[in-house]
Amino acid sequence: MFKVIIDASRCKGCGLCVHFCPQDIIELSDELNEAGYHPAHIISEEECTGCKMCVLMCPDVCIDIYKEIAEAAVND
Amino acid sequence: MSRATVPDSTDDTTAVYTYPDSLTEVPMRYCPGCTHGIAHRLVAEVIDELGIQERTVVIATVGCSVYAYEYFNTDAVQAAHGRGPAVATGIKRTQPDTLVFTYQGDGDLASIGLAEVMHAAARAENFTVIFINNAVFGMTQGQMAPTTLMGQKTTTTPRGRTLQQGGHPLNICELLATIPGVAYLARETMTAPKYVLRAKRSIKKAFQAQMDELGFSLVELVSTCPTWWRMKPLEAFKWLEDEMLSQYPLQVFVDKTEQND
Amino acid sequence: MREEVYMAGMGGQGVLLAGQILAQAAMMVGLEVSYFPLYSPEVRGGRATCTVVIANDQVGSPVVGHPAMMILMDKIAVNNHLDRLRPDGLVVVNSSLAGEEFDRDDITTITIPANDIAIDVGSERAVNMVLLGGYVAMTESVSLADIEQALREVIPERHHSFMPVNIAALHRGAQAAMKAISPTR
Amino acid sequence: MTKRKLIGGNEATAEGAIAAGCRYFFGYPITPQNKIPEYMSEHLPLVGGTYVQAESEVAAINMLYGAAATGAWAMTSSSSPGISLMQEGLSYMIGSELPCVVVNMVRGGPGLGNIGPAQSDYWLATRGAGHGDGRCLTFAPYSVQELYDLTGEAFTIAQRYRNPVMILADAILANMKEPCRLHERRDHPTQQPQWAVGGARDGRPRNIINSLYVDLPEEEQVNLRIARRYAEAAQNEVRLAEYGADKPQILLCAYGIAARICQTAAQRATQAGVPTRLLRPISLFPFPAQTIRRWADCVEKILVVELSLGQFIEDVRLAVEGRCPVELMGRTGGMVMTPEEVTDRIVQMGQSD
Repeated sequence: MFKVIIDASRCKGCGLCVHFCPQDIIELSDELNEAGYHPAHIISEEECTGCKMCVLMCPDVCIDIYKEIAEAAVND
Repeated sequence: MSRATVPDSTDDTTAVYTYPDSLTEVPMRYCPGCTHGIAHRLVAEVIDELGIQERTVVIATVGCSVYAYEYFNTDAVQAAHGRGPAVATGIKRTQPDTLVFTYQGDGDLASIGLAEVMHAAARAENFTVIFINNAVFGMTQGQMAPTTLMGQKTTTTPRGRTLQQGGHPLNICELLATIPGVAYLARETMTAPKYVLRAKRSIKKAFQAQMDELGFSLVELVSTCPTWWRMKPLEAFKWLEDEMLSQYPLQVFVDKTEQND
Repeated sequence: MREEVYMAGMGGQGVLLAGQILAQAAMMVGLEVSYFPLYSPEVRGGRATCTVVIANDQVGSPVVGHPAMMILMDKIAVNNHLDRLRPDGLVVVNSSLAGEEFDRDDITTITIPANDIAIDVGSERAVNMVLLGGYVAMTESVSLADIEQALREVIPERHHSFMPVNIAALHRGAQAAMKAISPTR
Repeated sequence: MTKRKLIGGNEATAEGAIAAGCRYFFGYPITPQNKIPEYMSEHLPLVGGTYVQAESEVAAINMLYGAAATGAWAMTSSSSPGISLMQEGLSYMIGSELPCVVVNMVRGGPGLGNIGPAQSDYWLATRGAGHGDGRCLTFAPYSVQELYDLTGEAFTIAQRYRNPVMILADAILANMKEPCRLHERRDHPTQQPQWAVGGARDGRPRNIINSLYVDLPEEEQVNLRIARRYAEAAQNEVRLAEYGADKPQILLCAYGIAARICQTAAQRATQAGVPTRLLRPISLFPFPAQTIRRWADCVEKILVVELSLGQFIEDVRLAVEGRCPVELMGRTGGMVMTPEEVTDRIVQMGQSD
């Protein structure tokens, strides 16, 4: 299981992560953040493969990804 | 939670990706979808991975990236328009073991600062240049740059760049490739994950060339300016790939790190 | 005491070197001195002039409007500069190149056939030393011995084989000057 | 006492810098100061220093900016047209509060001008330093010995006030040779200033050298801080020399090479029956206004002698505040007045009343 943290306060809603996510599990929120952008958020975290495409393409460095250790132990 | 203080791991998680130490927590002021942010992140990751944060100095220049000294979490000097390579020379000549990079746009490097970058390369100055080429002056609101494409509309080429009025676009890497003092020279872009990974490899090699004291290194990053191209970020990516890459083909021009291995 | 001497000639005649040697000698005997060269923009073959001011204490102006002394190496130097010599001033002229006839009768003129003497002592390049020797014979600030000392300092070690010729030229110049002045005064 | 050496003004300037601890020189050739970079290129490597021939004066001053940012003792030298090109970098260094030493061997201008002696960069030196609300601390030597001494001292002054210091001389001083006492070379303090860059090593907070203050009140505070340093310099660094009659009728004001000419003229005018005193500012910014003002109450007239057509005289007039007439004797374009001409002018002034 992967945990994806998108810092909504820094996100400018450019949509690059949405476009490049191969799982199609990121979308822009209807809500506005403090800066007036529609920030990205993850809609189906359990489908995340940890491929980091979103991270690679994010110009505002808003995305962190963690792997849950219990899961990691099972996989190894 | 501030970005830089997000832990790499907790009791029950391990980090797959976290915010680089070599970036400060200051949110970058670039426009949505601008590739400056990706470039900053790549450079910061490289600094982290090479373990050189404590001996690096960034030279911020003039252009949209004028605040680079706020974003990179290293010592910093803000330089006059185009003069980054001269300032870097001054630092490197007094402190050869300090790692120095300039971060320059196409106005700064290819227009007003062409002499400084060419002569730094000719002297084989041992520092690294990150050159952002987005074919337009961003900070001053979208005027023609030396790298503007033929026919490209800007706020000072409202009918498109013509030979008569604006001359030819300038290919910096091709010019620098003729100079023996260059140790690493590559042109990359950031419009897709595969390109981003390539770009990072080149940036790392450029810094590696500097650490090995091989001479001058420069990575040109063909970049977007969604705002002054008047496009959405993804449209800008497509225009870059369709229009810019034929004028500015992606290539590793010089790589003396290979010989070094 | 304030001694002002202006030297002029063609580049390559050793005008500037003569000035420096005089300045060096003055410094070595404990006097204050200022040497100020002026050359025309052409690197070689242009006109060369210099001013040397020697004083007991502060030199003051290195710029001199009407010097009391001059060393003029050729006809052009005479034509260009002799009118600036102070009335009752003294000029040492190279008569080999400038002749013996001059417009002014309110000055003391020491004519020395410097080229002829230089060739005679073994080097045409020693013209400047002949004239400097003539000048030193006419002034009290430094002696010929002081100039010889200064020569050793100013001339690079590798050229010290030329020293005997230069010293001979100095002394011959001084003798010529004494001879030139004695009949008229 | 050390032995005296007959040495040229350019060489003395370069040697004075090296002796004081300067180890980095960045420059671009221009007459009449070429002997300085030549001397540096020969001698700096012998003391572990570095000489870089830049591609332009613009690059040279910015290399100096980089070197100064690391706390290094660095200098450049140039002559008038080159100093014009350096204005940008000087402004950045003032704004970034960096010390450096810049030597200007002034030549005839405007434009390409000529290589004759001039003092027509007085405004450029004392008011200039490019755009913005800053200035160079400026010192004007008048002999080879003073070129040597002041250039050396300029490094200490620059560090003390974290501001560029300009040594203002001219083509005569650059080329003339005089006896000069040289002292032992020493190294500048090896400890880096706290503000210097070079990598935030051993966990110290990172340093930023910067002159960009988008926040207007912050920029004002920076400028006020810089201005306070200038006020402090006005307390501590004013230098002048006086020569001649104790009860003068005429006060001569001149600096640099013009003061040398006036030294002889003052003597001769006094001998000719017009008691004359020469006041020579050595620091041009800060300016010795108080001393000039005191004398203005005691003399009939002041004669300002400068190799320009009325630049230096403005500072004299500001100091005098109308207390007595101030007259100008100026030459320009590489031409020089002779001591005889100055003497005549003084005698004429002394007799006209």
